[in-house]
Amino acid sequence: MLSDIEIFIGNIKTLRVYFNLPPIMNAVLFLIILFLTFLVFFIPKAYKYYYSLFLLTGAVVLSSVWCFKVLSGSCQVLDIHLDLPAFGNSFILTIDRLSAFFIVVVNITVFVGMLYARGYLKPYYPTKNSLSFSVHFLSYLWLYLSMIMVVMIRDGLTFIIVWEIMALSSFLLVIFEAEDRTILKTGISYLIQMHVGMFFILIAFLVVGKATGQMSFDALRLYFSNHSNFLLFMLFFIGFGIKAGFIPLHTWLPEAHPAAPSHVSGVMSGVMIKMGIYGILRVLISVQNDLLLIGITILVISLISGILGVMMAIVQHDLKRLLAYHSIENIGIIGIGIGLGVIGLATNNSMLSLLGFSGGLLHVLNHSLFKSLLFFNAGSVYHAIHTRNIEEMGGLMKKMPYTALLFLTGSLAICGLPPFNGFISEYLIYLGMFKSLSVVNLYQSILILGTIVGLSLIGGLAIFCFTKAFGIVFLGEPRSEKAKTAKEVSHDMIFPQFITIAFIVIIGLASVLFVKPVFNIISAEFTLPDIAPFAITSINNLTQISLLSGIFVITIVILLVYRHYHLKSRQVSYGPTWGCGYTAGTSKQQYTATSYAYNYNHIAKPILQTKKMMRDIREDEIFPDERTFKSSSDDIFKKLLIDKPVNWISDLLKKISVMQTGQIQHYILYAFVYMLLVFLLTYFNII
Amino acid sequence: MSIAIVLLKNKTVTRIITIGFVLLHIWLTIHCWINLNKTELGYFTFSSLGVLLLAVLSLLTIPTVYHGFIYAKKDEAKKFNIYHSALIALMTFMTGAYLANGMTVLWIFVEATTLAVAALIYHDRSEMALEATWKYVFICSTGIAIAYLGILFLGFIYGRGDASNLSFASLANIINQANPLYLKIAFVFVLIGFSTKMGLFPMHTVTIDAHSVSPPPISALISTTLMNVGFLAIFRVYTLFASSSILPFMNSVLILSGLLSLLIAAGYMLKAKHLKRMLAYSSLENMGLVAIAVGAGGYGYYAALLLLVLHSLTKSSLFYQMGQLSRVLHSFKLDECGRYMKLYPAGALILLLGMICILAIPPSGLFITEFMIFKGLVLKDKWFVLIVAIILLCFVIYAMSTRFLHILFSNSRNGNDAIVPDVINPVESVSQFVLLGIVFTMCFYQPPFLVDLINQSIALLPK
Amino acid sequence: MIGFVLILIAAFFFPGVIVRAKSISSGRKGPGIFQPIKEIGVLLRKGSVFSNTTGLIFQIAPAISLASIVCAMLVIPFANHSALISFEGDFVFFSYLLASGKFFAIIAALDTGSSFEGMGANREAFFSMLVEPAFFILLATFAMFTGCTSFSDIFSHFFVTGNHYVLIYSIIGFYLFIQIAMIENSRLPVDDPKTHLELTMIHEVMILDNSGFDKALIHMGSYLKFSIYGALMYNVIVPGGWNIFLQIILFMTVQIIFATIIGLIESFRARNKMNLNPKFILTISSIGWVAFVIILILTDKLI
Amino acid sequence: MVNYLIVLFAVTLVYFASAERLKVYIRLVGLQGLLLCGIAIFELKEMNTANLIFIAFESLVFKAIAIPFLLTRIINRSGVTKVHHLAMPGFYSLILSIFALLISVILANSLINSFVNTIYMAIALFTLFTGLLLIVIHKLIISHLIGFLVVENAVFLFSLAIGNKMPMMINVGILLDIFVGVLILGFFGLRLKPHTNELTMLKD
Repeated sequence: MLSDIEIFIGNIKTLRVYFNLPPIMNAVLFLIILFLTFLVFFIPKAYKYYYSLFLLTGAVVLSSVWCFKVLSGSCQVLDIHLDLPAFGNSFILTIDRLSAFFIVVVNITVFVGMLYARGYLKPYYPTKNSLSFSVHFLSYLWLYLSMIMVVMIRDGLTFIIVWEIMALSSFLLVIFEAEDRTILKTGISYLIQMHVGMFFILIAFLVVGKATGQMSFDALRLYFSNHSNFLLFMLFFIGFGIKAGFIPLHTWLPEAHPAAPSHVSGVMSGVMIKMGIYGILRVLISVQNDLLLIGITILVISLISGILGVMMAIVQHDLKRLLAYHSIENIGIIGIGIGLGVIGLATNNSMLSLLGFSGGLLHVLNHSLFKSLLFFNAGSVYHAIHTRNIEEMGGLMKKMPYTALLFLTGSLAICGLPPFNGFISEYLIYLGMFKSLSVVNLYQSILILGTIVGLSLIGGLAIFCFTKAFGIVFLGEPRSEKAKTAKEVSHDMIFPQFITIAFIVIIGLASVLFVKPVFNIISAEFTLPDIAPFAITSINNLTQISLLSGIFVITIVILLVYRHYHLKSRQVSYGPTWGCGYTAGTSKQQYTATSYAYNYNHIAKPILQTKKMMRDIREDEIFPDERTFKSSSDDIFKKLLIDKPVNWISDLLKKISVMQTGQIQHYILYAFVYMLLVFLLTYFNII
Repeated sequence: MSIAIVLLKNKTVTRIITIGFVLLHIWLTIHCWINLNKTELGYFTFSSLGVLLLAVLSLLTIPTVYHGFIYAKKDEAKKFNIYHSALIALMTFMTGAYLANGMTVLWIFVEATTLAVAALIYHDRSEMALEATWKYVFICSTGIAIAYLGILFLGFIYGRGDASNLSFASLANIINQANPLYLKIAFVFVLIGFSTKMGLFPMHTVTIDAHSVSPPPISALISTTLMNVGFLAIFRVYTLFASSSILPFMNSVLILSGLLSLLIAAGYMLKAKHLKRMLAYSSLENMGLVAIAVGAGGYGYYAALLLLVLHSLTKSSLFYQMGQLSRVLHSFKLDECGRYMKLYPAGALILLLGMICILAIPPSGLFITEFMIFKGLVLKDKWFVLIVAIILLCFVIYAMSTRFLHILFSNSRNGNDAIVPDVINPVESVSQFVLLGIVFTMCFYQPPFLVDLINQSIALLPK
Repeated sequence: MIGFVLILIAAFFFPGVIVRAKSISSGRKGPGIFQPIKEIGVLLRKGSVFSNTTGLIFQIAPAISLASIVCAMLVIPFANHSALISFEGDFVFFSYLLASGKFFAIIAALDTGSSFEGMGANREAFFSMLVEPAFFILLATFAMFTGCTSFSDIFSHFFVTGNHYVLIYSIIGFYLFIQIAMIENSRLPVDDPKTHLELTMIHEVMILDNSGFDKALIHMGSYLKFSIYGALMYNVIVPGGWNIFLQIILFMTVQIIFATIIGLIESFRARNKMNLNPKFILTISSIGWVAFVIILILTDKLI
Repeated sequence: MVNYLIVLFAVTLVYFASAERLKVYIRLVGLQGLLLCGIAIFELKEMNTANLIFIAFESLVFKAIAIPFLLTRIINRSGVTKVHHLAMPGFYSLILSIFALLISVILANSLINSFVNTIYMAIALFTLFTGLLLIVIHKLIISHLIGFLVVENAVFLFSLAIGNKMPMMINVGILLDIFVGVLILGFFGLRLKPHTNELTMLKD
């Protein structure tokens, strides 16, 4: 494979001559962009979008150039010193292969999202004032910049700062429609949970700093070499996991994504939660012992996230909420890949590591693509009918064919069905597991078989969920007036998504092109011994898959073409759907989302606690009046982990506020009590 | 000078004199800065800490006076003049307190500030103002009396005729052979006494009441520079005793009152209904952090001073903004405020940025200080304090952001759609933007002179 | 190649055999073996009727599902003659390919906007979701047993290990394959294709609205699926490396036996209650786990 | 001689705890002023005369005359005579004051110091506690005022304790006196309605 990669690199090296900036130029350009972003406040309202698009393009191009430099192997690690005369301490942006990969992921989605935003934001121009737009665009730019800086910065304090800037800017993006109190509440709870996560990371870094004297990712290796790895790793894992949305740390995710505007939720769910994955990987690189324990922990948590995530997704009626839960599921899949990789490291099973890590990493890219695509289309649907409730949709495929096709592609990809990209990453993970089944010992084999079952179950559930989503939203008859009058959204919302589609299809059909660099990254970051043979065989398998997928597509085309001419020669007539003799059916008689999930709910009830709201018909009711049926499922983890303790503590705190009685003698009393307290504490040597 | 204002009945003259005073003050600051650590008039030493806080003060004089002009525009000449004379007096006393080199002199100036503040709180002659003033004066003087006892205890351990003004320099020598019990009592008394000024638990209560009635520019001073005065007094004594055996005791006492302050602040903010009171509680929270920082020691000292400076800048700009907000929304009641984003965008931006700053969310400079505090705590293995503080901080953030953002975006519950806001020229908010801008820059870059000043002021303390 | 052809041939008479077995066991003479194929011919000659509700999905779905099945055939080996296309983990591709075919079948059913077909779609999705793990467990155990990860390698190495207990194992494999095939093709006991009531159908109700060419495609698809699973069973129970003609004969016999078994089951037992099906399918997965334990013993991991 | 005065002073304090009528309070305040004046004269013999006279004058004028006078005016204006609205019955306040006495004695005993007369220390602490107690257990503003005046006296006593060492201290204490006497009493005492006890508009 190395030879193949040489060739691969060779092709890129030829390109490289075009982008050869002197290093100082990089820094200067980057800083210029950073400072230009603030001018968005002074641009007239109508041009703000174009201005920020211009800046974004500049940043994307610049960072892509850097990634090219690194991925093409021209330099292993690219250091960019942002030292200004004004700033005493210089920030150093370090781009190694991992960072470069994530930058590529971020660039694609954020750019497409910006293009999509133009159409999406149009209706808001009359109602919102110029300031809110400035804030929105500024936050969007800074979300992007902070994300690429997160993957480039190694120093602990600076990392935390940009990490939090990321959270802050995304928060400002979420509350774009903050006139709605619920959205505002959601945004705030999101901000708080992000802050909590930040505190975890902060403490983890402080522990490292205390032990090694310096706070940075590079110091981790030193720390891990002579301290217990598991605890510190768990600190990091919780901190990053809150961002990534592993169950049970996911509680912010299904709330924030529906609240945000669609281009934002696309970016957030597509790439921002991946920053958590990046952090975990970055920490894992330097972990040295306790590997098996860590790997199993990650694996189990990810399995739970994957299965529960999709299980909860099925019962949602809010389209974007459903997608949000699917993000949890996909994070689970990525986590499974990473966990397997770690287990591979622990058992010197470098093949498992290679396939696991690469599967996870590639799924990061894939998920960013199709999830953003799905969110964009959910946004288009919302634009068309101004509701996110699936039960009010239906028959939209006739009204908005492009959106429907895009959504269909996204669904197929997210279900991991060939010939689309989702399959490739899942295949890599499967392959790793199946190949290592025969070599590992008893317990690991049980673990791995369990994972296989879980992964296949996830696949099945995903299909179940997306047949429901696509079928109920786009097929059948319209279920409400809104859906009847829907119109296809404007082209500037449609076309940007074809960029994403292109990537999805290319990864699906020409997977080798993307898997090779990923293999490269993994083998470079986690120094894996003698993996060349595995890599080569996997590459061959992938070529076979591409071939077979190609055949699949061709067969379909042939069949359809044949069918076309076949039907031409026969007579084709149209009529109503077969109603089993009952011809006066209405659109209400269709299968709804709820009924579609009915028998599933039967077995999933103990986990999901779906609640039904309905009145039964009493016996003495001869002519039953109108009945309504409503079913909802609430997130058990949110109740247990967030609501209950928070309410408890805040009630406790509120009790304190009786102290401000407004009576002087009480105020003096406090001084007394305090003196007494200090006296007692001192007397009993507590302080 | 202030007396002159009282005598003269003319507004414009007052204005001129005030501006003259501001210029004078700035000149004084520069003067002190140039000859650092010199002693003048026997009672004043330009110690680096004093100069640092003095610089903050004279940075704030300009916007304070400016907004004061706007605020008191409609008042008749007498009120106007009293206001400004008291303002000048307050600033002078605070300056004196910053530069005082003896415990007694410091104490005198602190006591004097109470007078000036009382006059200012009472500016609008309402029942509430009267009540607030009464409480403020009463509690403050009680506190000051207690502090005075603390100083007397210092005197006891000292007890010799010469240098009877208890100058820090002369005290520093004999701390070691003193009876630690005396020191402890003295410290506790001083802490409790000056906590009235610093707005720290246990005597935080009156400052908060004062905020809800006093004119916004004055609140800006009360909750920033005046608090610095209180902190300075406590910190001087702390520095004095730091060399003695009771350092751990002092640390734990400070952490205790810091945590209690945080607790109370968090508790109140969850229920706060009055905007300025909420800001007052956030000052309480920040002072609690300062106390914890000093208690943590090590990095904490630096963090404490930096936090003090940045908090002064942020909080004052927020209070100036409150002044403008009251002109737009005609109310500080949270139920009656709303849609500020639409009514006065520039102000809304200030509120947003100010919120980010005061909550120490990066890229606010306060985050750096918070970070250093945690670092200090971790290095000292004070895990319990760390965790409790973090939890409380999260609640503070929740409470404060909820209220601010509702004011910014959502419609008020009682519906303020009817009100007609007077149009404010965004230029009036420039000063606030500048202050917040400074705070944001501090996150990435602290100018060397600042770092030097802080390091000099904590040079005596054990690392 | 040879496997591909054989499966095609088997597909021709497979449904006929089922029908024949059923009719004989119920004391009738029954139609000729090739009757179903003739019916397909009839369908092909006919025109089509489409519902007004349906759209593009409904038109393309049958073709896609058939294509998926045809491509799935490509990875099926015959004894130790490896398949046309064979690579590590090809059975993952196999099952996901079938899944994508099923995906389209389901949304096509939803496209009609009929409540019956929605029901069928739901059940199809639900049951195939449940049966997915069983298939994977079985294949995983194969992979563990042989240390290979592609159909061809697995089946060519299946009997090579001289261990005689392998027979127990191949029987279990055979059984599991039968059950999985039943569910995948929605026959008894999970689903009764000949039921007269839409409410109780699964697969049939999904294709109520298909007619003519599309229906023909769907039928071909299901027949091919049968013979594919038949081929898998053959590979499980018959060692490779015997005489090729003998093997071909054995292959056909296995297919016929499989078909007769289906016919007999359908004539002698009733369909499950619909809400018992999940339990039934999960039992299959659990039997898969039993198989896994057996493998642990066979590979001396569990002493 | 000094000690007798001091003991007398202590007695007044106990009486404070038990007294019910404001008039009594005022008389007590005046009496304390006189006592303090006496103490000052006896204690600070070896100080230079001018300062001594000043202090004596101050304590006489302010503590013994001016403040009681102002208080009387206030009471006449508001017409409250009895200290009702006790937060707790007088009985307990008496007990508390005894406790305060004991505590302060113990504390003073543990604070023996070559510069300070221990009796001073004890009584001064006692005074401080009594003053704070007065503030805490009464609801009436006027009683708060009186309590504060007692705290004042405590401070004065303290400063006398080391007065001959550092007269500066005493002067500062006197400054406090003037400040309080003039500002609190003269301004607020007359402006506020001192018989009101619900100054509780400002609270959460």
